[in-house]
Amino acid sequence: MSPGTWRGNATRWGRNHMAQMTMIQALNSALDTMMERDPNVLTFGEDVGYFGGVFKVTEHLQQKYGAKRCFDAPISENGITATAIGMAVYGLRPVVEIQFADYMYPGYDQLVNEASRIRYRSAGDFTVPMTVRMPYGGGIRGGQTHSQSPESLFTHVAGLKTVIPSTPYDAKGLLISAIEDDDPVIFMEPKRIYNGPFDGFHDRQVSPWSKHPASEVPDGYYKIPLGKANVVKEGEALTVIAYGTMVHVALAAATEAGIDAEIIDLRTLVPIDIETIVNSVEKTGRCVIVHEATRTSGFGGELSALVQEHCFYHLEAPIERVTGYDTPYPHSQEWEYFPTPPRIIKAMRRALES
Amino acid sequence: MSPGTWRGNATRWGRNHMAQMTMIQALNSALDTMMERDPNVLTFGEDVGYFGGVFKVTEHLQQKYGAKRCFDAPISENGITATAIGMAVYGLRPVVEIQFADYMYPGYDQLVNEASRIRYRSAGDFTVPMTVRMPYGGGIRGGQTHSQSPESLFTHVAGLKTVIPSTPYDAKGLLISAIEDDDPVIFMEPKRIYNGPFDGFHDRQVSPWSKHPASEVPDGYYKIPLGKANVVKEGEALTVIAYGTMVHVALAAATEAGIDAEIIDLRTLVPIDIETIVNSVEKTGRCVIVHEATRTSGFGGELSALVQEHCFYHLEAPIERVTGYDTPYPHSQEWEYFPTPPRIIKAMRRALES
Amino acid sequence: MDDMSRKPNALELHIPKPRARPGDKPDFSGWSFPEPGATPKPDIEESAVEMREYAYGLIRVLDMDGNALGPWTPSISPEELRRGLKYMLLTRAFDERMHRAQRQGKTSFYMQCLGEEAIAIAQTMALNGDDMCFPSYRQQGILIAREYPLVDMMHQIYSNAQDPLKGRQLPIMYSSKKEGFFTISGNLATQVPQAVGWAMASAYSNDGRIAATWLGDGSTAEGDFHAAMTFAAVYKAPVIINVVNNQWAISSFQGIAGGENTTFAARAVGYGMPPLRVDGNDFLAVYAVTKWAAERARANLGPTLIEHFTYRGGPHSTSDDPSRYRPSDEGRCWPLGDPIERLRDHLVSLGEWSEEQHRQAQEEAIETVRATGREAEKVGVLKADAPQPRAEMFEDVYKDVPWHLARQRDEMGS
Amino acid sequence: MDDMSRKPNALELHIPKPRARPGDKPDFSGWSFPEPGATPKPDIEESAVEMREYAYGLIRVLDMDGNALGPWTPSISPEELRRGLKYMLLTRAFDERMHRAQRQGKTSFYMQCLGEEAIAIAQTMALNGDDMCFPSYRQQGILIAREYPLVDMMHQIYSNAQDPLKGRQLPIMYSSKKEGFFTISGNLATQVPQAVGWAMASAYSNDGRIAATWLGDGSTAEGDFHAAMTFAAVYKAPVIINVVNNQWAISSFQGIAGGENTTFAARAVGYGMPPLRVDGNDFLAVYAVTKWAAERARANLGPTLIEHFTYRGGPHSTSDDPSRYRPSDEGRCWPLGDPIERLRDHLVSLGEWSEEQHRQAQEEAIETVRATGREAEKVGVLKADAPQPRAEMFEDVYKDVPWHLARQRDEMGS
Ligand SMILES: Cc1ncc(C[n+]2csc(CCOP(=O)(O)OP(=O)(O)O)c2C)c(N)n1
Ligand SMILES: Cc1ncc(C[n+]2csc(CCOP(=O)(O)OP(=O)(O)O)c2C)c(N)n1
Ligand SMILES: [Mg+2]
Ligand SMILES: [Mg+2]
Repeated sequence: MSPGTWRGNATRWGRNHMAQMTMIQALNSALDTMMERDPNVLTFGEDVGYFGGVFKVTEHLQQKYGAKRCFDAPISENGITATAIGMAVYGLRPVVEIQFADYMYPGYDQLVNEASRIRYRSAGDFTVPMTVRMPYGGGIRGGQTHSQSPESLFTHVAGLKTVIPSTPYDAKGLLISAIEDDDPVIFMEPKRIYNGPFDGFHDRQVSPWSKHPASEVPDGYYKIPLGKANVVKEGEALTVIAYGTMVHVALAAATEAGIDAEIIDLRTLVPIDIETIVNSVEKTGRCVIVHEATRTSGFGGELSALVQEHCFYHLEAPIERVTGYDTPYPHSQEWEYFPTPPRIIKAMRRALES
Repeated sequence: MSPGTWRGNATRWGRNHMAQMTMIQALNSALDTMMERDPNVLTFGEDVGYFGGVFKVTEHLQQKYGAKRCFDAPISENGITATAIGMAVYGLRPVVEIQFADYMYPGYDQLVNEASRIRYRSAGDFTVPMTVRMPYGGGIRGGQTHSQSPESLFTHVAGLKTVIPSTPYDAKGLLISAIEDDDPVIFMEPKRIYNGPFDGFHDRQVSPWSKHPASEVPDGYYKIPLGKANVVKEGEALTVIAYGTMVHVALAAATEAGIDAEIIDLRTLVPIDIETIVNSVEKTGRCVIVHEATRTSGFGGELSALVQEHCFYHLEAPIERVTGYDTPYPHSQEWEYFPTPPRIIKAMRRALES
Repeated sequence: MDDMSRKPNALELHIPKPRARPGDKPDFSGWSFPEPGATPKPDIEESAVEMREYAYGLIRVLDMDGNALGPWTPSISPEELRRGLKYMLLTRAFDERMHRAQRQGKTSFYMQCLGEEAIAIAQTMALNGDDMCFPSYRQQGILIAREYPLVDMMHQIYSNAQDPLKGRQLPIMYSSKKEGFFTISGNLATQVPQAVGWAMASAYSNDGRIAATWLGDGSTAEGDFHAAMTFAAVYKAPVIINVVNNQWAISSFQGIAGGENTTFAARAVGYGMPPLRVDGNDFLAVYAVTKWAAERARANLGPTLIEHFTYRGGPHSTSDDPSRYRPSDEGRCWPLGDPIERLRDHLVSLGEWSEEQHRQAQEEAIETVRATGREAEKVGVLKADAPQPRAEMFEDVYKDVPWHLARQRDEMGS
Repeated sequence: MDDMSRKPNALELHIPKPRARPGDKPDFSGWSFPEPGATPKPDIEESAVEMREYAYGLIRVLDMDGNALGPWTPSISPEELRRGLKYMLLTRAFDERMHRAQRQGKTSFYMQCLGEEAIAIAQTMALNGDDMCFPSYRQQGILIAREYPLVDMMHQIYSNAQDPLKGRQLPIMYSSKKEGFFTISGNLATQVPQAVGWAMASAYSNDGRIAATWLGDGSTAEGDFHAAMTFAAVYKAPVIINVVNNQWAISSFQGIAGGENTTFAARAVGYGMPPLRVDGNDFLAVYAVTKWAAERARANLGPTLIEHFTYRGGPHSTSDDPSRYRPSDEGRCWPLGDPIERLRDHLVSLGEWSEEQHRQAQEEAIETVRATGREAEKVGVLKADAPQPRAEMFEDVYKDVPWHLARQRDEMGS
């Protein structure tokens, strides 16, 4: 694929020097860029300050911008979310880090009942331009409390936007868009690909981001619009819908099996880019949906429903879902649980052969 | 429909005297029956004790069984859920009331990360036989914080069961099954039909439960098994899948429009009775899914995905979803928001005419 | 003891019980009330740890004859006091009428603040006009004291065509950025850590405005309260956290919220935050402690928790019937009286007010509310058919209407 | 002050900072340590409110020369003390080896309790064998003191074929109902209100068993802690809530959890619960306060909060490098020493132990761990291919495997 494909839809301002970045560096650069541009942007969370975050996404920001703009929070995801809401209501643009998506739930009420509805219930009087960052997903031997993919718990909530990048380039451009968005954005970071585009073969050498075209990231400000998917690979045989880590796993599966799949990276789950999906499925007539979250009521259910609602008469085979199983994320059986290329290939073959 | 249809699948013990009950009385009777039979059953929650609950589901239980078995809790849904987990781990069978489903979220972490996984993570050593009751749904002018239908936030969580009754008879039999179940059960009560089977026409006279066959409820112990749906109306033209209040609204819609719909009341959302669904859709070839929750990532998405996965080759029209809109539940526009019979009729017609 | 089958050394579960239930005589003998004027007034720079004993006292200024006593007596002009009294009368008249309006089927729901009027009103007057309030649902007094149009409150309650919240919210869940009144949530206590965040933002921005927030005794059990206390203490946020202890949640008495073991002001001690415990029916005392806490916050000395000890005079809401769980005359027996009568007596004792003026003011308040009510009802009361354009339902979910909402809007038709 | 552009009377946001960062000299001058033996010992019937000043003290029994002083000196036999010492040595040897095993790639993760060994071990010995423990992840000492098989702990850490938890949990997230050790959660503080519920159930059942639970200083900020404190206080649950204040969360010092303003023991004061604050590196003091709290709970007098003041000697976990955020020698400078050495010195001063015996016991501990390690590694260490049958993944989600899981199991193949 060409770097162009990996970078569709970016709006760029001015001329930017490019640097090679991992996803972590790209996220850090997004925060740095925005803190530089806008004094109302600040960031906090557990271990985010002096230490720079357990994944180092906020590294050096405290040193550069001072402790008031980048600081540690008490271990209270509820407090982090709620105070961020208060700050956003004041007029700031807080970006908070939840250390792992698995730890979002204590603050879930503040997202579902508060952040998402403050604009609505006040008829537009108060707004919540905040961004909640959280690493999600498995494949890092994190066991059931460091591996979850709870995206569908956010996509069900009217008033929230949910964004998931799959490359350093997208990560920076999308995070900047999220921070500038005037609504609360859940920004989920696929931690398995923080440092390299994992293809789902745990037993093969992992390549670093530096070998991937989308690790070329402008130093300065640019945005990738929310609500626009990216066709990372064009194809005719079938459509694969994925996001985050699974974009790379799906690509690897298609390559491995030599299937001419069109692979869509959603980038934004809500609001979803239905046009890109429909165009693709109308063309291919077959659709495989891939995510790591548990299957039942996962986002794949919604995707499947949308596809069949919009493309019923074009579908030539049942829509397939390849997902995490409906169990907690096991520690030792990580690779049995993880939706690996072989599982995706099986589903693609079923879709092709039906 | 016949009383028989409304009572499929019940397991009955001994001979029971029958009484006419509202859903509230039936739920109260279930608790009474179980507290009588099993000293390990106790119940608590906000206003549940002396007052008997804001909807009166626990009325008289404190007087009958003493304050230690039926008591008020501090206003902490987190504490209520967590202490119930601890009690269940000890060996009791706590039944807790969350005053409105809208208020479950502060305790959501204890459900998602704890109750649902304790059996798994301890390899069966510790278990959590608890029941979490909560009234849900709109149509009572409750505004956005007394009207929510968050069922899909529970169905996504492996390890939880989710149950929703639609009649007094079912409510009692299902609640008894939930209490006796050795896993955590989320028991959602459609509050709009606590006192009568609302048909979705807000401008017509509401009939009381006493006029409905399924208000004949045995005094004593009986169970309706979890995981079994109920075909409340057989039909050939299309299949409607619903649960809770929407079962009655769907029935009214079919009657109103004179459509020969087969109407399935799921009763249990997880584990779902796929067999009943597949049998019906294979027969009718058309499917309309109805729920009150917001659409995106609602349980309808999962249902739609399941139906198309299992019945792809039998489907003659796109599966339709009739749901709450993707907005918070408005106060004044309650009847615009609520999925009323006209909306369901439109969807049935679309399904029939495709 | 009472169960002879218990094993020796067996444990027993304790369930708190109130002193009186329906049929019993009200009994407030469990409480002790220090004398008015008896509590010293610390410097605003006093350390929180040194102030911990304030959690167990009760700051009072007015005695039951209307005299203002002791170091907490605020300097506030009779003019201002009369204003406060009028706001309280207006609030009470408003509550009466709107409660009745609900009974008449003109709306779905209402909540009075009967007996608690002094709290919101004295506090609002002690704050600056641009300080930000994060109320619970029983501080309508803030809007009244900030002179938000009464008629707009009614429009909101009726969800009518002029409801500033477009019919989206349950009655009384007001919102007004202009008046520094944060949109009320139906979820208890969520506003408290939000207020702390707002205050942190104000401090971050080197602003001069502080935040104040209110929650009930029952609501202190929510995790949000703990988050708020923790963050406020850690970052020394310029915020006043008010616990309105009206002794009842819905049907459960304050013992179920932890009031059997200590005061709610004592919660502050646990976080190293200064606690002030005040007679919530004493306008002067409430005003004075609020001034103290506001000054402290504005001096970068951090947050204060104030427990307002009062009694919920009415039902929890129009959905409630308190005679089913507490003696009906309990409120009338509350030893600390009625905040309106107490401020009236004080003004009278100052020679700044008379029974006659009071009666007149009362009638004026009622008349104002009546006239406003007619105006609002002319616009409309709650009806099955909403007066709002249907398409409006899809606005303000996001800043812009995304395609899926636009599509749902189109599906719905108009 | 430091920002000349600030407006007059402007607010400022306060961000707590620790006294020392890498490169700085460790500085514990902020703390005061009362003399060993100086704190009086209240009757277990003492009211919580009367006990509030204990929140600001520090109960100490052992002085730094190994003498036991004052009223809190427990009656515990030298035999028992030697047992405690051996458990501590075993725990430390175990930690060392398993930390190393992770470094060698034999497993994914490990967490030591270096410097905190006295807490779990003395407490377990002070509790009855059938009291129920709801630990956080740093109380491996409980299992060791209850003589759970070391090799099973290792099997769990290696997720090998004999892992009692079937490879499902992250290393060190043990579970053993038999030993009264509740399944550890990766979510901080969730176990605390669960312990309260368990204790309520025990009281409900007129049982004699009490519950004990542990959480870190950092974790007290979670709402679960507040829920636990509220419910424990309201229902007088027979539970001991232990805050292990090792002064650090991961990279954030206790000031970020609220430790700048007051002690963690003080949290109890807010709920009307007795606070005990103890030198967590003093085996005898920890033992004594636990006995006191256990007796109190068993006498239906309700919960106690114990703050164990200690210092986290090692990294947070194998994923952490503390030299990046605190002086590397800070732990060695902790004025209250090492719990193992202090108990050793005490036994030596009693004439019940010698340097030689200590060395020998240390070697025995290391040898036991080594031998057990070999045994466990023979069964297997963590590998990409799990030794567990694939189908097992679908068990224990529910009591019975529902159809959809059975189907997923079939799809997966074996
Ligand atoms: C999270 C949440 N749980 C429960 C409720 C239901 N509820 C509404 S008001 C109330 C009682 C609140 O009592 P208190 O905090 O003392 O306030 P008061 O009504 O006395 O002013 C309850 C339980 C709610 N609104 N939100
Ligand atoms: C709910 C939740 N939030 C965040 C984390 C990540 N986390 C794991 S341990 C830890 C620090 C805990 O510090 P403390 O409570 O002081 O315990 P200690 O490690 O010092 O024993 C954090 C933030 C988590 N496990 N769970
Ligand atoms: Mg109250
Ligand atoms: Mg710690």
